[in-house]
Amino acid sequence: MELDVITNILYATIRTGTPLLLVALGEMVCEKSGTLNLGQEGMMLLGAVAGFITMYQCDNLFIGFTVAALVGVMASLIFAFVALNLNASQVAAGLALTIFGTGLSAFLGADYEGKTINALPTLAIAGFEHIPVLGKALFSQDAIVYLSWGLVLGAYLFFKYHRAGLAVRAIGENPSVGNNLGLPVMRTRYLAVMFGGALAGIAGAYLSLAYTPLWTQNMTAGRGWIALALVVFASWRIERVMLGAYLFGFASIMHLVAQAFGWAVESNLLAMLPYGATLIVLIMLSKNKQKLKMYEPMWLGKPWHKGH
Amino acid sequence: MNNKYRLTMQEMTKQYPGCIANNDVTLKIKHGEVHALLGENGAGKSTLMKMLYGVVKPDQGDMFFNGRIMNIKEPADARDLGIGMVFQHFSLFETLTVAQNIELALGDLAGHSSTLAGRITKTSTRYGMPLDPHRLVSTLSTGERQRVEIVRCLLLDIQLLILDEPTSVLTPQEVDALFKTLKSLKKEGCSVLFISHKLHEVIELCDSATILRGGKVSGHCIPKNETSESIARLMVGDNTPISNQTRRALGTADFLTVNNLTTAAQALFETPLKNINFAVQQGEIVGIAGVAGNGQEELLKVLSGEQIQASSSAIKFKNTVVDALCPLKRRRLGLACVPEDRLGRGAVPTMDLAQNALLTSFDSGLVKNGFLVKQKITELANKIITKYKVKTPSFRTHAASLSGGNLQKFIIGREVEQSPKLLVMSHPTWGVDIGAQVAIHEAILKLRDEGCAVLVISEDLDELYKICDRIGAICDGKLSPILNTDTVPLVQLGQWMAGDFSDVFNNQPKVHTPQGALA
Amino acid sequence: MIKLEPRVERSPAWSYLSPVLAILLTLITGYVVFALLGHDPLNALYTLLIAPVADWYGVTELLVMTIPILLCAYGLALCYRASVWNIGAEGQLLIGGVCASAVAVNFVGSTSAFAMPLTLFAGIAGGMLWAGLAAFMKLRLNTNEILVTIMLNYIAVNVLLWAVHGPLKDPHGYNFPESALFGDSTLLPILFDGTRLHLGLAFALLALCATWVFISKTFIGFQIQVLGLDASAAKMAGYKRALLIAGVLVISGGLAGLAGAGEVAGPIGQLVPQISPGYGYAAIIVAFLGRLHPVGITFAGLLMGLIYMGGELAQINMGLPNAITGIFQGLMLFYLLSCDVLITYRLRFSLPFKQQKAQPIHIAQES
Amino acid sequence: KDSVKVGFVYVSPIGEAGWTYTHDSSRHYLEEKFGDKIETTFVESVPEGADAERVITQLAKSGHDLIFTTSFGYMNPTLKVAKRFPNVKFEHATGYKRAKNVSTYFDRIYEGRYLTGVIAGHMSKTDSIGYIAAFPIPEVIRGINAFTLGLRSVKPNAKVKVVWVNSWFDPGKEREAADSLIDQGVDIITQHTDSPAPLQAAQAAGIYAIGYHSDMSGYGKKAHLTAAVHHWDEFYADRVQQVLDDKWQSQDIWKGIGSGMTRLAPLSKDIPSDVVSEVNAISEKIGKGEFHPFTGPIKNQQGELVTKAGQTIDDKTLLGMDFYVEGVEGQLK
Ligand SMILES: Nc1ncnc2c1ncn2[C@@H]1O[C@H](COP(=O)(O)OP(=O)(O)OP(=O)(O)O)[C@@H](O)[C@H]1O
Ligand SMILES: Nc1ncnc2c1ncn2[C@@H]1O[C@H](COP(=O)(O)OP(=O)(O)OP(=O)(O)O)[C@@H](O)[C@H]1O
Ligand SMILES: [Mg+2]
Ligand SMILES: [Mg+2]
Repeated sequence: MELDVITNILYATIRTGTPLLLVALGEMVCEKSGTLNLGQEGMMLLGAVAGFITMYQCDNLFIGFTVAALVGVMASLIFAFVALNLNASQVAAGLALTIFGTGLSAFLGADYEGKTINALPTLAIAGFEHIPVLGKALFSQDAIVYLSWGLVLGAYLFFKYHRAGLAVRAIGENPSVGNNLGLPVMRTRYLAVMFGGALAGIAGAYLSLAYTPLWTQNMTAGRGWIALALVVFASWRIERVMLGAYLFGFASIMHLVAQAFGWAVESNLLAMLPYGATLIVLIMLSKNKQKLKMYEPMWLGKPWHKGH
Repeated sequence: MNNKYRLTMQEMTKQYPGCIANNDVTLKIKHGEVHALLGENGAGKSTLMKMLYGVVKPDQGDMFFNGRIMNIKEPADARDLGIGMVFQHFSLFETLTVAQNIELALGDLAGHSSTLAGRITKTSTRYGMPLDPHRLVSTLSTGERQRVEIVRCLLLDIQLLILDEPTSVLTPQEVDALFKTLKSLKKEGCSVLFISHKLHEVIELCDSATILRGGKVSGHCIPKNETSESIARLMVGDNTPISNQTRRALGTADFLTVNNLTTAAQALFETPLKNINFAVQQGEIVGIAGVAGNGQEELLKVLSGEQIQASSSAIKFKNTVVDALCPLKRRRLGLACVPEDRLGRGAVPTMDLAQNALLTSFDSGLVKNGFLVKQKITELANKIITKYKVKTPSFRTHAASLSGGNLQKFIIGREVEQSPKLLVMSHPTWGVDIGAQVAIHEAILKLRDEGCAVLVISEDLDELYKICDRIGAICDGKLSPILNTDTVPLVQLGQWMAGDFSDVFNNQPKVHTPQGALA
Repeated sequence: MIKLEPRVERSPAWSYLSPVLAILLTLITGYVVFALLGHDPLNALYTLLIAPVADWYGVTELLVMTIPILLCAYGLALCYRASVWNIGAEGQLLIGGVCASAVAVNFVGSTSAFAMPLTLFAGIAGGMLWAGLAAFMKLRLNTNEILVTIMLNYIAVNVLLWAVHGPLKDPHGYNFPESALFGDSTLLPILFDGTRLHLGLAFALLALCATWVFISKTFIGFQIQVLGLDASAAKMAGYKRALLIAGVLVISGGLAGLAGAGEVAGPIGQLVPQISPGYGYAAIIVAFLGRLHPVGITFAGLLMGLIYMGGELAQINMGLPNAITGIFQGLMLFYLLSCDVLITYRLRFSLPFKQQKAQPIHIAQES
Repeated sequence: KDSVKVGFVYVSPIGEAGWTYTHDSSRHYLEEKFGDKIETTFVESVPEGADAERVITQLAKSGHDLIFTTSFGYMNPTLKVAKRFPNVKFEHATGYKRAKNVSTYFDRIYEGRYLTGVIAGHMSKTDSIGYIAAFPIPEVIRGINAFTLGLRSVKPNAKVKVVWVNSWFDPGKEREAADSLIDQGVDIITQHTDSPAPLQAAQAAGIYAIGYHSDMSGYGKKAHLTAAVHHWDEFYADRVQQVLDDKWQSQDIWKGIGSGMTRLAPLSKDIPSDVVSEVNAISEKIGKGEFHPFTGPIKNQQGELVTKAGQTIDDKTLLGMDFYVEGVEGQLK
């Protein structure tokens, strides 16, 4: 019984952390190229509604998630055009995308509020899911959870070893130098922003197709903002974003689990737990100023134009 | 096209909003020739090179390489032809290793990354500039960084090497090593395009020269047949003074005294200062030479107050201990500072000149009861602009759009106009053309003559010998004795810079008193 | 081919024209969208943008709604000019509201002249404290202020819920999560009879003038700007970074706290679980939309408020979904950002196959 | 009067389940029933702060005769607007303050809660029920208590585990809460929140759930036992008719099963027929006023007797209810 509880908490932690992990990973890649896209919440919502509508119409999860990713990419392209081509403030353009995406998703999804679909099933990896404690958490998740792990690993290797990964990091450090050396600054930044958009779309669809299989407006409930915070929290290190997402996922279910256990703490105070815990971990991580700066893209958020 | 030329650039024109950077420029370079491209700041040298390398698109003009027309869309095309370029400002990514930097810059030509490190080690040793491919660039000294830039080109099947002011950041030893490399490249038939403001280097190294003025070709010459003065004349025209009387002076009383100054390294790659002792007197210029990264930055920061030493009493202005004082309080005690970064620390790039005048001159009556006095601010800006001959449309121009030399004149003018009692400067004429150099030096000398104590930290030994009354060197955070400039031969200074203080006054912390002007 | 070419100087004409062009483009887009949706486009645009302020009452309501947003946005503009990324106006506002209420509930039956000032003061102090926490963590614990302020927002929501379900709950209110209604001596006086426009307007105007003067006329305002543009230049010049950062955060926290106090002691008149529908977040957008300039912010805030109210009217009068509010606000922001490019860049139309002969023009550096 | 214009102020989007949905479906009922004689408008997602008064004013100003403000937080704004528009009639749901032109109404949903508790008592095997609750306000606590009393009338030792999610509508959190309750071994989930997420969680875990506000069976056919639902159709129609007849008067309505304002959604086929008939019998008794769910002896969570046998808790105490009855697990404050 006790072990079961731990197993279930681990399982739920991963499920709760997965949408955060996906958006945060996408945003981190985007930020590595020096582009700060605050439109995560908007792109997630658009992905969520697009995925849901598609799923409702075709009843095919693969198409649902694909469409969600594409819609995320399309939304990110609006941002990319305004912020990268027209050199607008990235902060402002991202905020605009969030407002716009929130509004548009509510508008498009109005007729789908409260409709039901078939949720994403879990894919148990035969044999492994019965391993005590960890089995259910690690080997009995749905496809998107496995995808998120693949992406984290892929991104880690990409940035560490692949030439194109180095190029993204380099452009995030100094696009002017990149341009001098003939690196495709614009194309790289566009691709990074689009990757962020695709993952935000998938994360949104994860909410509407897997986590709580339904569509309601604003259903992301601020997860896009938490994801932005997670990138900072992870100090731009891929492996840490996973830690952060699961830590936050854990803290946010613990406040409910603790109540289910019947712990005698006031629920309003318990509800502060995930945020307080994040702050405390952040303070501990922030002790070393130098290390903190090491992975931060130096050009983050600054506009750049070829003419300069 | 005549095949004897490695490169022909014909009637190149490039227009930027507000100025024509290149206007009908024609440039020809032979095989195995070291060709100098000379000109004032803003003459259009870098722009021309960038067009050649494919970074900037020309508005007009044709380029031929080995007699064939070049079709260059991006730097990769230039590299494919065997053209390598070392940019005026480092084109390196600090967060990547040497090998990663080179891999990125060479693209497909880098080959497989596993073999690259070996090739870097091999090539760099062969040309006498050894490099560790696995070091992070942020941990490299300036000289080492320059090596990376050059080795990056040498890894190519190089036919034309473009060097845009490669020596402005190198020590004499490093310059020598570089010249050796260039000469061996030349022997292999490689052509070199060399840009520098140090004319004696040009005379020593280059076979021919093209001179630009205001974006146009103003002349050609064979450097060996010229003197620095005659080339400078070609560059700046007849009206600009290109030399000034250097005059030695004798200080009166100590203003800045530094006793047993020791610091701990704050950041990862900072050099801690070790037991530094010296003094600067009113009415003299003290110069500190040294290879970049030996503690110069740290020294400037401790003196300016950017780094505060809360619990020591090593630094005194006159009789006040300032170790724990913030930069503002030190300014009020008469300190003025010119840091080496013009854009960034010395001036705010995106603010206009009036605002940049206010930046440090706030105590000169520009602020009343906390409110800005706009009129006085513009007056001051205009005064600096006219008095120090800063070339700019108006005080409303952003600092970023001034050329390096002009901005430097503005910053020095701003600090000098505050009539400081102590002026600390780092690399006052780094990358600045000959005309501006003269103007800046003149301003410094004049300030000294008015009784200001001046400390110049620089790697440019010519400059130090020219203006300093006393001179010393810093190495690995330790300071050599400071002696009358005219009693320190170049060899001696070189030894000091390498950390060998043994010859003179071993272990003698006492500051040497100057004997007099001009021995 | 359309190319962007940097201008030598910012175009003053376009800094005024660009918002006009942006609004025009929004109107055109709106027209097309409404027509496609099968609504009378002119009527829809009228409902959305003019009807809300067609009468005096509407104008006052717009002001009532915009006051808290503007108060927050002025403060945020200071922070953002200093490159201090305070996302926490919402939390500071909420804590301001809670603190103000904690004082106000003690004056329910009282006619004391101190009731209102003390309430407001408590709100300001609460906001300052909450922002001060972020400042402390940034300066002493070296934490990133974006993350800290976002987290503090969420914590503030829970503090508010805790207060309104606990210590500040109206003892005679059947245990509903509301404080007692504040006494008349606590409430901000109404400026015009028959409206809800309250003294908060004066505070907003005062904040407008004060931040404007502060930013553009004072030396500290200048220092803030330098710090924001170039921290190392500020350090070199001897400006006190920690003091400036703490200063802008605390000022902006105080203004947000005042906004919160103004809400509970103004139009709401008691502490309720939802004292802000996201004013603090709206203020971030308004601050950027207004280009971090108090006058621009004022216009931006009024415009965003107008669209918000228009969205409500469009629901009432035309049965349009309230989602169009977000769509319109987002569109307008995008257009404005896009049009702003014309301030610093000029559009060059060039035919790719035709090489232009460069025109010799005045060399700027030579003057 | 020939025709009437009726406005509705909703606190959330309408959706297809939940509190706002019940009001909006009754709005549709009105439109159908009164045809040409009625015009209805609504504003959704109106925050309960300063915005509410403006929206209500807009409705009053634009010629509405009758305005339903359907959330507790609209109480004071409604009263303020009503003062300025004496000719407009207001109906405020769930509040306790009235005026000449402001009525209040609510249904005794706790009666339905009691019945669902009885059903849960019969259907639970672990005798442990999970209850997902929004905010600790009297209405929610009353529901928890009524449910527990119903549950323990069948299984005197059964427990109700309560998890507060601090939100009326947050599918993610409700889902997490449901999942963690299921981990704790509950075999029926019920809720006092708006989203169908708890029901989906139950369906996924293969256990039963009891919905709230409206029939939620669409979200989980297998899990859905029933739901305690509000039913406003007749009440709204009456009030509109009274406005048309010029007979509308301020009143305080708190009616339950007897009036049809509170109902149960169709019961699941899984419920044995004897249980169905037992529930129907209790329902009838409650409807006739023969039985009150809060009839003593009632002990509080600490086991102290709060209501003696034979007595019932009066409405005033019910309205401000702030304690758990015996059998509820978890902490209140
Ligand atoms: N991207 C640009 N946009 C606008 N003007 C530019 C740009 N790059 C260079 N210029 C202008 O073109 C002119 C030539 O600049 P360039 O950098 O080629 O000078 P330079 O001869 O290399 O000078 P220095 O000796 O200082 O390096 C200058 O007036 C400069 O301000
Ligand atoms: N922790 C470290 N990790 C990697 N490299 C280091 C580290 N510390 C110093 N270095 C590098 O080792 C070399 C020797 O260090 P030191 O600081 O003594 O050299 P330096 O003469 O001051 O030159 P510079 O600081 O410019 O590199 C330098 O190139 C320095 O950058
Ligand atoms: Mg140059
Ligand atoms: Mg060093």
